[in-house]
Amino acid sequence: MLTVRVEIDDFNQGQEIAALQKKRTDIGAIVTFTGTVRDMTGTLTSLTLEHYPGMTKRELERIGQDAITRWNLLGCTIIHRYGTLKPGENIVLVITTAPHRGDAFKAAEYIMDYLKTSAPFWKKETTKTDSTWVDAKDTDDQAKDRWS
Amino acid sequence: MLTVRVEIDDFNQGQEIAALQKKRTDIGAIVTFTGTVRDMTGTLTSLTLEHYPGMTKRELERIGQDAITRWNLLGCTIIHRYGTLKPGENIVLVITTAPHRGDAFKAAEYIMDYLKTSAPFWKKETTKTDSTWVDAKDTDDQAKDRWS
Amino acid sequence: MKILYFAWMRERIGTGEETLTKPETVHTIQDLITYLSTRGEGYAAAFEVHMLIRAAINEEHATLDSPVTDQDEIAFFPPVTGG
Amino acid sequence: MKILYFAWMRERIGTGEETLTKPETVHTIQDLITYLSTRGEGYAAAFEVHMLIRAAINEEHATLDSPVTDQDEIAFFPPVTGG
Repeated sequence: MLTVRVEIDDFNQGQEIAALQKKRTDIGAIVTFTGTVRDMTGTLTSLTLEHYPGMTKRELERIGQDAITRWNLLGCTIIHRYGTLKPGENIVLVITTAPHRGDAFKAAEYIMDYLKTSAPFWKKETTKTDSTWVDAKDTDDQAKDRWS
Repeated sequence: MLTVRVEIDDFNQGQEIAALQKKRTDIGAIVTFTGTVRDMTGTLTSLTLEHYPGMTKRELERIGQDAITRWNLLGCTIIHRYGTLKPGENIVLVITTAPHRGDAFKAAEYIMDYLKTSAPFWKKETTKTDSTWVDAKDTDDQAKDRWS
Repeated sequence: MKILYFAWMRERIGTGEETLTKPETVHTIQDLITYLSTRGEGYAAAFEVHMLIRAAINEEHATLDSPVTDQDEIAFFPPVTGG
Repeated sequence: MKILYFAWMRERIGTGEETLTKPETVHTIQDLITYLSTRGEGYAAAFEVHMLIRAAINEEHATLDSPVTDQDEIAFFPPVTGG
Protein backbone atom coordinates (compact mmCIF):
# COMPACT_ATOMS: atom_id res chain seq x y z
CA MET A 1 0.00 0.00 0.00
CA LEU A 2 2.87 2.41 0.79
CA THR A 3 6.02 2.18 -1.34
CA VAL A 4 9.00 4.43 -0.64
CA ARG A 5 12.23 4.41 -2.65
CA VAL A 6 15.28 6.67 -2.41
CA GLU A 7 17.47 6.03 -5.41
CA ILE A 8 19.84 7.39 -8.05
CA ASP A 9 17.90 6.07 -11.06
CA ASP A 10 15.13 7.88 -12.91
CA PHE A 11 11.50 6.75 -12.73
CA ASN A 12 8.64 6.49 -15.21
CA GLN A 13 5.31 7.83 -13.99
CA GLY A 14 3.20 5.58 -16.25
CA GLN A 15 4.94 2.47 -14.97
CA GLU A 16 4.63 3.46 -11.31
CA ILE A 17 0.92 4.30 -11.75
CA ALA A 18 0.33 0.94 -13.46
CA ALA A 19 1.93 -0.87 -10.50
CA LEU A 20 -0.63 0.75 -8.16
CA GLN A 21 -3.57 0.06 -10.49
CA LYS A 22 -2.72 -3.58 -11.13
CA LYS A 23 -5.78 -5.84 -10.81
CA ARG A 24 -7.67 -3.22 -8.77
CA THR A 25 -11.11 -1.91 -9.69
CA ASP A 26 -11.79 0.12 -6.52
CA ILE A 27 -9.65 3.12 -7.54
CA GLY A 28 -11.44 6.15 -8.97
CA ALA A 29 -8.73 8.81 -8.75
CA ILE A 30 -4.96 8.86 -9.22
CA VAL A 31 -2.88 11.99 -8.58
CA THR A 32 0.82 12.28 -9.31
CA PHE A 33 3.25 15.04 -8.47
CA THR A 34 6.61 15.17 -10.21
CA GLY A 35 9.27 17.66 -9.13
CA THR A 36 11.90 18.46 -11.76
CA VAL A 37 15.21 20.34 -11.91
CA ARG A 38 14.30 23.91 -12.84
CA ASP A 39 16.85 26.23 -14.38
CA MET A 40 15.69 29.63 -13.16
CA THR A 41 18.46 31.76 -14.67
CA GLY A 42 19.50 29.78 -17.73
CA THR A 43 22.94 29.21 -16.20
CA LEU A 44 22.43 25.93 -14.33
CA THR A 45 24.82 23.13 -15.30
CA SER A 46 23.65 20.55 -12.77
CA LEU A 47 21.89 20.05 -9.45
CA THR A 48 23.35 17.77 -6.79
CA LEU A 49 21.11 16.24 -4.15
CA GLU A 50 22.76 15.18 -0.91
CA HIS A 51 20.76 13.24 1.66
CA TYR A 52 21.01 11.49 5.04
CA PRO A 53 20.70 7.86 3.93
CA GLY A 54 19.68 6.39 7.28
CA MET A 55 16.96 8.94 7.80
CA THR A 56 15.44 9.81 4.41
CA LYS A 57 13.56 6.58 3.78
CA ARG A 58 12.24 6.45 7.34
CA GLU A 59 11.11 10.09 7.17
CA LEU A 60 9.34 9.61 3.82
CA GLU A 61 7.62 6.50 5.21
CA ARG A 62 6.42 8.48 8.23
CA ILE A 63 5.01 11.24 5.98
CA GLY A 64 3.33 8.70 3.67
CA GLN A 65 1.83 6.86 6.63
CA ASP A 66 0.51 10.13 8.07
CA ALA A 67 -1.20 10.86 4.73
CA ILE A 68 -2.76 7.37 4.67
CA THR A 69 -4.09 7.88 8.21
CA ARG A 70 -5.48 11.29 7.35
CA TRP A 71 -7.21 10.57 4.01
CA ASN A 72 -9.03 7.69 2.41
CA LEU A 73 -6.21 6.37 0.21
CA LEU A 74 -5.89 3.00 -1.53
CA GLY A 75 -2.21 3.33 -2.39
CA CYS A 76 0.75 5.66 -2.16
CA THR A 77 4.18 5.71 -3.79
CA ILE A 78 7.00 8.14 -2.96
CA ILE A 79 10.25 8.07 -4.95
CA HIS A 80 13.05 10.59 -4.35
CA ARG A 81 16.27 10.66 -6.33
CA TYR A 82 19.70 11.76 -5.13
CA GLY A 83 23.04 12.38 -6.84
CA THR A 84 23.79 14.77 -9.69
CA LEU A 85 20.98 15.69 -12.08
CA LYS A 86 20.74 17.83 -15.22
CA PRO A 87 18.21 20.66 -15.78
CA GLY A 88 14.82 19.21 -16.69
CA GLU A 89 15.46 15.84 -15.00
CA ASN A 90 13.03 14.31 -12.51
CA ILE A 91 13.74 14.68 -8.77
CA VAL A 92 10.70 13.38 -6.91
CA LEU A 93 7.51 11.46 -7.64
CA VAL A 94 4.48 11.18 -5.36
CA ILE A 95 1.47 9.09 -6.38
CA THR A 96 -1.76 8.76 -4.43
CA THR A 97 -4.71 6.54 -5.37
CA ALA A 98 -8.16 6.84 -3.79
CA PRO A 99 -11.83 6.17 -4.45
CA HIS A 100 -12.41 9.97 -4.76
CA ARG A 101 -10.34 12.79 -6.22
CA GLY A 102 -10.48 15.10 -3.18
CA ASP A 103 -8.54 12.62 -1.04
CA ALA A 104 -5.98 11.87 -3.75
CA PHE A 105 -5.29 15.58 -4.39
CA LYS A 106 -5.10 16.61 -0.73
CA ALA A 107 -2.88 13.68 0.26
CA ALA A 108 -0.40 14.37 -2.58
CA GLU A 109 -0.19 18.05 -1.60
CA TYR A 110 0.22 17.14 2.07
CA ILE A 111 3.05 14.70 1.29
CA MET A 112 4.89 17.29 -0.82
CA ASP A 113 4.51 20.01 1.81
CA TYR A 114 5.95 17.79 4.55
CA LEU A 115 8.62 16.29 2.30
CA LYS A 116 9.82 19.81 1.44
CA THR A 117 10.20 20.75 5.11
CA SER A 118 11.24 17.55 6.87
CA ALA A 119 12.86 14.99 4.54
CA PRO A 120 16.66 15.36 4.90
CA PHE A 121 17.68 16.29 1.33
CA TRP A 122 19.82 19.28 0.36
CA LYS A 123 20.22 20.79 -3.11
CA LYS A 124 23.39 22.34 -4.49
CA GLU A 125 23.23 24.21 -7.78
CA THR A 126 26.27 24.22 -10.05
CA THR A 127 26.80 26.79 -12.82
CA LYS A 128 29.85 27.29 -15.03
CA THR A 129 31.30 29.64 -12.43
CA ASP A 130 30.33 28.28 -9.02
CA SER A 131 28.32 25.97 -6.75
CA THR A 132 25.77 27.23 -4.22
CA TRP A 133 23.58 25.46 -1.66
CA VAL A 134 19.92 26.27 -2.24
CA ASP A 135 18.26 28.23 0.59
CA ALA A 136 15.14 26.84 2.25
CA LYS A 137 11.99 28.79 1.42
CA ASP A 138 9.63 30.39 3.96
CA THR A 139 6.78 29.58 1.58
CA ASP A 140 7.46 25.87 2.13
CA ASP A 141 7.03 26.29 5.90
CA GLN A 142 3.84 28.23 5.32
CA ALA A 143 2.55 25.52 2.97
CA LYS A 144 3.15 22.90 5.65
CA ASP A 145 1.49 24.95 8.38
CA ARG A 146 -1.88 24.99 6.63
CA TRP A 147 -2.40 21.31 7.52
CA SER A 148 -2.19 21.80 11.29
CA MET B 1 0.77 24.90 -24.49
CA LEU B 2 -2.83 23.56 -24.24
CA THR B 3 -3.58 20.15 -25.75
CA VAL B 4 -7.10 18.70 -25.65
CA ARG B 5 -8.06 15.31 -27.03
CA VAL B 6 -11.37 13.45 -26.89
CA GLU B 7 -10.78 9.89 -28.06
CA ILE B 8 -11.59 6.19 -27.73
CA ASP B 9 -8.01 5.01 -27.21
CA ASP B 10 -6.22 4.68 -23.88
CA PHE B 11 -3.39 7.04 -22.86
CA ASN B 12 -0.07 6.59 -21.09
CA GLN B 13 0.67 9.17 -18.42
CA GLY B 14 4.47 8.86 -18.68
CA GLN B 15 4.35 9.49 -22.42
CA GLU B 16 2.03 12.50 -22.12
CA ILE B 17 4.18 14.01 -19.34
CA ALA B 18 7.32 13.51 -21.46
CA ALA B 19 5.68 15.40 -24.34
CA LEU B 20 5.16 18.43 -22.07
CA GLN B 21 8.69 18.24 -20.61
CA LYS B 22 10.47 17.88 -23.94
CA LYS B 23 13.49 20.22 -24.18
CA ARG B 24 12.16 22.45 -21.40
CA THR B 25 14.15 23.35 -18.27
CA ASP B 26 11.77 25.95 -16.83
CA ILE B 27 9.32 23.43 -15.35
CA GLY B 28 9.58 22.70 -11.63
CA ALA B 29 6.28 20.93 -10.96
CA ILE B 30 4.09 18.49 -12.88
CA VAL B 31 0.72 17.33 -11.56
CA THR B 32 -1.43 14.66 -13.19
CA PHE B 33 -4.94 13.55 -12.40
CA THR B 34 -6.22 10.26 -13.79
CA GLY B 35 -9.86 9.26 -13.38
CA THR B 36 -10.56 5.53 -13.66
CA VAL B 37 -13.62 3.28 -13.89
CA ARG B 38 -14.47 2.38 -10.29
CA ASP B 39 -16.54 -0.69 -9.50
CA MET B 40 -18.31 0.34 -6.32
CA THR B 41 -20.41 -2.77 -5.80
CA GLY B 42 -18.32 -5.50 -7.42
CA THR B 43 -21.04 -6.05 -10.04
CA LEU B 44 -19.96 -3.64 -12.78
CA THR B 45 -19.43 -5.23 -16.19
CA SER B 46 -18.66 -2.07 -18.14
CA LEU B 47 -19.07 1.69 -18.21
CA THR B 48 -20.20 3.49 -21.34
CA LEU B 49 -19.36 7.14 -21.88
CA GLU B 50 -21.61 9.09 -24.24
CA HIS B 51 -20.65 12.63 -25.22
CA TYR B 52 -21.69 15.57 -27.42
CA PRO B 53 -18.90 15.48 -30.00
CA GLY B 54 -19.24 19.03 -31.28
CA MET B 55 -19.21 20.50 -27.80
CA THR B 56 -16.86 18.40 -25.64
CA LYS B 57 -13.55 19.47 -27.16
CA ARG B 58 -14.56 23.12 -27.22
CA GLU B 59 -15.74 22.95 -23.59
CA LEU B 60 -12.52 21.26 -22.40
CA GLU B 61 -10.49 23.88 -24.27
CA ARG B 62 -12.42 26.65 -22.55
CA ILE B 63 -11.80 25.10 -19.12
CA GLY B 64 -8.10 24.57 -19.86
CA GLN B 65 -7.74 28.14 -21.11
CA ASP B 66 -9.45 29.46 -17.97
CA ALA B 67 -6.94 27.53 -15.83
CA ILE B 68 -4.01 28.94 -17.83
CA THR B 69 -5.36 32.47 -17.35
CA ARG B 70 -5.86 31.92 -13.65
CA TRP B 71 -2.56 30.27 -12.68
CA ASN B 72 1.05 30.44 -13.77
CA LEU B 73 1.15 27.34 -15.98
CA LEU B 74 3.72 26.34 -18.59
CA GLY B 75 1.65 23.56 -20.15
CA CYS B 76 -1.65 21.73 -19.88
CA THR B 77 -2.99 18.51 -21.40
CA ILE B 78 -6.56 17.24 -21.10
CA ILE B 79 -7.53 13.85 -22.55
CA HIS B 80 -11.01 12.37 -22.11
CA ARG B 81 -12.03 8.98 -23.44
CA TYR B 82 -15.47 7.90 -24.60
CA GLY B 83 -17.02 4.58 -25.58
CA THR B 84 -17.27 1.41 -23.52
CA LEU B 85 -14.67 0.81 -20.80
CA LYS B 86 -13.97 -2.01 -18.33
CA PRO B 87 -13.61 -1.60 -14.55
CA GLY B 88 -10.14 -0.24 -13.73
CA GLU B 89 -9.65 1.40 -17.13
CA ASN B 90 -8.61 5.03 -17.55
CA ILE B 91 -11.29 7.64 -18.32
CA VAL B 92 -9.64 11.06 -18.08
CA LEU B 93 -6.16 12.53 -17.79
CA VAL B 94 -5.31 16.10 -16.80
CA ILE B 95 -1.68 17.28 -16.69
CA THR B 96 -0.50 20.69 -15.57
CA THR B 97 3.11 21.90 -15.62
CA ALA B 98 4.31 25.03 -13.80
CA PRO B 99 7.38 26.61 -12.23
CA HIS B 100 5.86 26.00 -8.76
CA ARG B 101 3.77 23.18 -7.28
CA GLY B 102 0.97 25.34 -5.88
CA ASP B 103 -0.09 26.49 -9.35
CA ALA B 104 0.15 23.00 -10.85
CA PHE B 105 -1.97 21.44 -8.06
CA LYS B 106 -4.63 24.16 -7.99
CA ALA B 107 -4.99 24.27 -11.78
CA ALA B 108 -5.42 20.48 -12.03
CA GLU B 109 -8.10 20.52 -9.31
CA TYR B 110 -9.85 23.46 -10.96
CA ILE B 111 -9.91 21.72 -14.34
CA MET B 112 -11.34 18.53 -12.83
CA ASP B 113 -14.01 20.42 -10.87
CA TYR B 114 -15.21 22.27 -13.99
CA LEU B 115 -14.88 19.24 -16.25
CA LYS B 116 -17.11 17.25 -13.85
CA THR B 117 -19.85 19.88 -13.96
CA SER B 118 -19.72 21.33 -17.48
CA ALA B 119 -18.10 18.99 -20.03
CA PRO B 120 -20.94 17.15 -21.86
CA PHE B 121 -20.16 13.51 -20.99
CA TRP B 122 -22.64 11.01 -19.52
CA LYS B 123 -21.84 7.68 -17.86
CA LYS B 124 -23.95 4.57 -18.06
CA GLU B 125 -23.09 1.61 -15.83
CA THR B 126 -23.80 -1.91 -17.06
CA THR B 127 -24.03 -4.91 -14.72
CA LYS B 128 -25.06 -8.48 -15.56
CA THR B 129 -28.68 -7.58 -14.89
CA ASP B 130 -29.15 -4.00 -16.11
CA SER B 131 -27.86 -0.65 -17.34
CA THR B 132 -28.28 2.61 -15.41
CA TRP B 133 -27.34 6.22 -16.12
CA VAL B 134 -25.11 7.59 -13.37
CA ASP B 135 -26.65 10.47 -11.38
CA ALA B 136 -24.80 13.78 -11.11
CA LYS B 137 -23.40 14.47 -7.66
CA ASP B 138 -24.13 17.55 -5.55
CA THR B 139 -20.58 17.30 -4.22
CA ASP B 140 -19.29 18.04 -7.73
CA ASP B 141 -21.29 21.28 -7.85
CA GLN B 142 -19.99 22.21 -4.42
CA ALA B 143 -16.40 21.46 -5.50
CA LYS B 144 -16.82 23.79 -8.48
CA ASP B 145 -18.35 26.57 -6.40
CA ARG B 146 -15.25 26.95 -4.22
CA TRP B 147 -13.40 28.63 -7.13
CA SER B 148 -15.83 31.52 -7.54
CA MET C 1 -33.75 24.09 -36.12
CA LYS C 2 -31.71 21.00 -35.31
CA ILE C 3 -32.37 19.42 -31.93
CA LEU C 4 -30.06 16.91 -30.20
CA TYR C 5 -30.85 14.73 -27.17
CA PHE C 6 -28.34 12.89 -25.00
CA ALA C 7 -28.19 10.09 -22.39
CA TRP C 8 -31.56 9.19 -20.81
CA MET C 9 -33.32 12.03 -22.63
CA ARG C 10 -32.27 10.46 -25.93
CA GLU C 11 -33.49 7.05 -24.75
CA ARG C 12 -36.87 8.33 -23.56
CA ILE C 13 -37.51 10.30 -26.75
CA GLY C 14 -36.27 7.47 -28.93
CA THR C 15 -33.96 9.53 -31.14
CA GLY C 16 -30.75 11.48 -30.69
CA GLU C 17 -31.39 14.05 -33.37
CA GLU C 18 -34.24 15.66 -35.23
CA THR C 19 -34.88 18.71 -37.38
CA LEU C 20 -38.00 20.83 -37.06
CA THR C 21 -39.26 24.24 -38.04
CA LYS C 22 -39.34 26.59 -35.09
CA PRO C 23 -43.00 27.13 -34.08
CA GLU C 24 -44.01 30.81 -33.93
CA THR C 25 -44.74 30.60 -30.20
CA VAL C 26 -41.15 29.52 -29.42
CA HIS C 27 -38.67 32.31 -28.59
CA THR C 28 -36.57 30.84 -25.75
CA ILE C 29 -35.27 27.50 -24.48
CA GLN C 30 -38.12 27.51 -21.96
CA ASP C 31 -40.67 27.93 -24.79
CA LEU C 32 -39.04 25.09 -26.71
CA ILE C 33 -39.20 22.76 -23.69
CA THR C 34 -42.91 23.61 -23.25
CA TYR C 35 -43.56 22.90 -26.91
CA LEU C 36 -41.53 19.65 -27.10
CA SER C 37 -43.19 18.29 -23.91
CA THR C 38 -46.51 18.16 -25.77
CA ARG C 39 -45.18 16.00 -28.62
CA GLY C 40 -45.96 12.63 -27.01
CA GLU C 41 -45.26 10.33 -24.10
CA GLY C 42 -41.52 9.96 -24.75
CA TYR C 43 -41.04 13.72 -24.85
CA ALA C 44 -43.18 14.23 -21.76
CA ALA C 45 -41.07 11.64 -19.90
CA ALA C 46 -37.79 13.17 -21.10
CA PHE C 47 -38.74 16.70 -20.05
CA GLU C 48 -40.75 15.87 -16.93
CA VAL C 49 -38.04 16.77 -14.40
CA HIS C 50 -37.46 20.36 -15.56
CA MET C 51 -34.94 21.04 -12.81
CA LEU C 52 -32.58 18.45 -14.19
CA ILE C 53 -32.55 19.50 -17.81
CA ARG C 54 -29.56 21.32 -19.28
CA ALA C 55 -29.49 22.95 -22.70
CA ALA C 56 -26.89 24.17 -25.16
CA ILE C 57 -27.28 26.45 -28.18
CA ASN C 58 -24.73 26.01 -30.95
CA GLU C 59 -22.47 23.99 -28.64
CA GLU C 60 -22.45 26.55 -25.80
CA HIS C 61 -24.24 26.15 -22.45
CA ALA C 62 -27.56 28.04 -22.41
CA THR C 63 -30.18 28.99 -19.83
CA LEU C 64 -33.99 28.78 -19.84
CA ASP C 65 -34.36 32.34 -21.10
CA SER C 66 -31.71 32.09 -23.84
CA PRO C 67 -33.27 33.09 -27.22
CA VAL C 68 -33.46 30.47 -29.99
CA THR C 69 -33.73 30.90 -33.76
CA ASP C 70 -34.62 28.53 -36.56
CA GLN C 71 -30.93 28.34 -37.60
CA ASP C 72 -29.71 27.09 -34.19
CA GLU C 73 -28.47 23.67 -33.13
CA ILE C 74 -30.14 23.09 -29.77
CA ALA C 75 -29.08 20.26 -27.43
CA PHE C 76 -30.92 18.94 -24.39
CA PHE C 77 -29.22 16.71 -21.82
CA PRO C 78 -29.18 15.65 -18.15
CA PRO C 79 -26.53 17.04 -15.75
CA VAL C 80 -23.12 15.85 -16.98
CA THR C 81 -21.30 12.95 -15.29
CA GLY C 82 -17.93 12.68 -17.02
CA GLY C 83 -14.42 12.73 -15.58
CA MET D 1 28.88 9.45 20.15
CA LYS D 2 28.79 9.51 16.37
CA ILE D 3 28.23 12.92 14.82
CA LEU D 4 27.19 13.53 11.20
CA TYR D 5 27.22 16.83 9.25
CA PHE D 6 25.42 17.56 6.00
CA ALA D 7 25.45 20.12 3.15
CA TRP D 8 27.24 23.41 3.94
CA MET D 9 27.81 22.38 7.57
CA ARG D 10 29.79 19.38 6.31
CA GLU D 11 31.77 21.61 3.94
CA ARG D 12 32.59 24.21 6.60
CA ILE D 13 33.65 21.59 9.14
CA GLY D 14 35.60 19.62 6.55
CA THR D 15 34.19 16.19 7.42
CA GLY D 16 30.81 14.45 7.18
CA GLU D 17 31.29 12.15 10.14
CA GLU D 18 33.27 11.89 13.35
CA THR D 19 33.19 9.93 16.59
CA LEU D 20 33.86 11.52 19.95
CA THR D 21 33.34 10.80 23.61
CA LYS D 22 30.51 12.86 25.04
CA PRO D 23 31.98 15.57 27.29
CA GLU D 24 30.55 15.59 30.82
CA THR D 25 29.10 19.10 30.35
CA VAL D 26 26.98 17.97 27.39
CA HIS D 27 23.42 16.82 28.18
CA THR D 28 21.36 18.27 25.31
CA ILE D 29 21.64 19.18 21.63
CA GLN D 30 22.11 22.82 22.73
CA ASP D 31 25.04 21.80 24.97
CA LEU D 32 26.58 19.83 22.11
CA ILE D 33 26.31 22.82 19.73
CA THR D 34 27.99 25.05 22.33
CA TYR D 35 30.77 22.52 22.80
CA LEU D 36 31.34 21.85 19.07
CA SER D 37 31.40 25.61 18.27
CA THR D 38 34.63 25.93 20.30
CA ARG D 39 36.49 23.26 18.35
CA GLY D 40 37.94 25.58 15.69
CA GLU D 41 37.16 27.99 12.90
CA GLY D 42 35.34 25.50 10.69
CA TYR D 43 33.01 24.46 13.53
CA ALA D 44 32.43 28.08 14.53
CA ALA D 45 31.49 28.92 10.93
CA ALA D 46 29.22 25.87 10.62
CA PHE D 47 27.33 26.62 13.84
CA GLU D 48 27.35 30.43 13.67
CA VAL D 49 23.76 30.86 12.49
CA HIS D 50 22.09 28.94 15.33
CA MET D 51 18.61 29.70 14.04
CA LEU D 52 19.24 27.75 10.87
CA ILE D 53 20.63 24.58 12.38
CA ARG D 54 18.52 21.44 12.52
CA ALA D 55 19.45 18.30 14.47
CA ALA D 56 18.46 14.64 14.50
CA ILE D 57 19.10 11.99 17.13
CA ASN D 58 19.21 8.41 15.89
CA GLU D 59 17.59 9.43 12.59
CA GLU D 60 14.67 11.28 14.18
CA HIS D 61 14.21 15.07 14.18
CA ALA D 62 15.29 16.58 17.53
CA THR D 63 15.05 19.98 19.24
CA LEU D 64 17.62 22.07 21.12
CA ASP D 65 16.59 20.62 24.48
CA SER D 66 16.52 16.96 23.35
CA PRO D 67 18.81 14.87 25.63
CA VAL D 68 21.86 13.16 24.10
CA THR D 69 23.86 10.13 25.30
CA ASP D 70 27.25 8.77 24.34
CA GLN D 71 25.55 5.94 22.39
CA ASP D 72 23.59 8.26 20.09
CA GLU D 73 24.06 9.06 16.42
CA ILE D 74 23.62 12.84 16.22
CA ALA D 75 23.21 14.66 12.89
CA PHE D 76 23.45 18.41 12.25
CA PHE D 77 22.20 19.98 9.03
CA PRO D 78 20.75 23.15 7.47
CA PRO D 79 17.00 23.43 6.71
CA VAL D 80 16.14 20.79 4.13
CA THR D 81 15.61 21.68 0.46
CA GLY D 82 14.55 18.44 -1.26
CA GLY D 83 11.51 17.73 -3.37
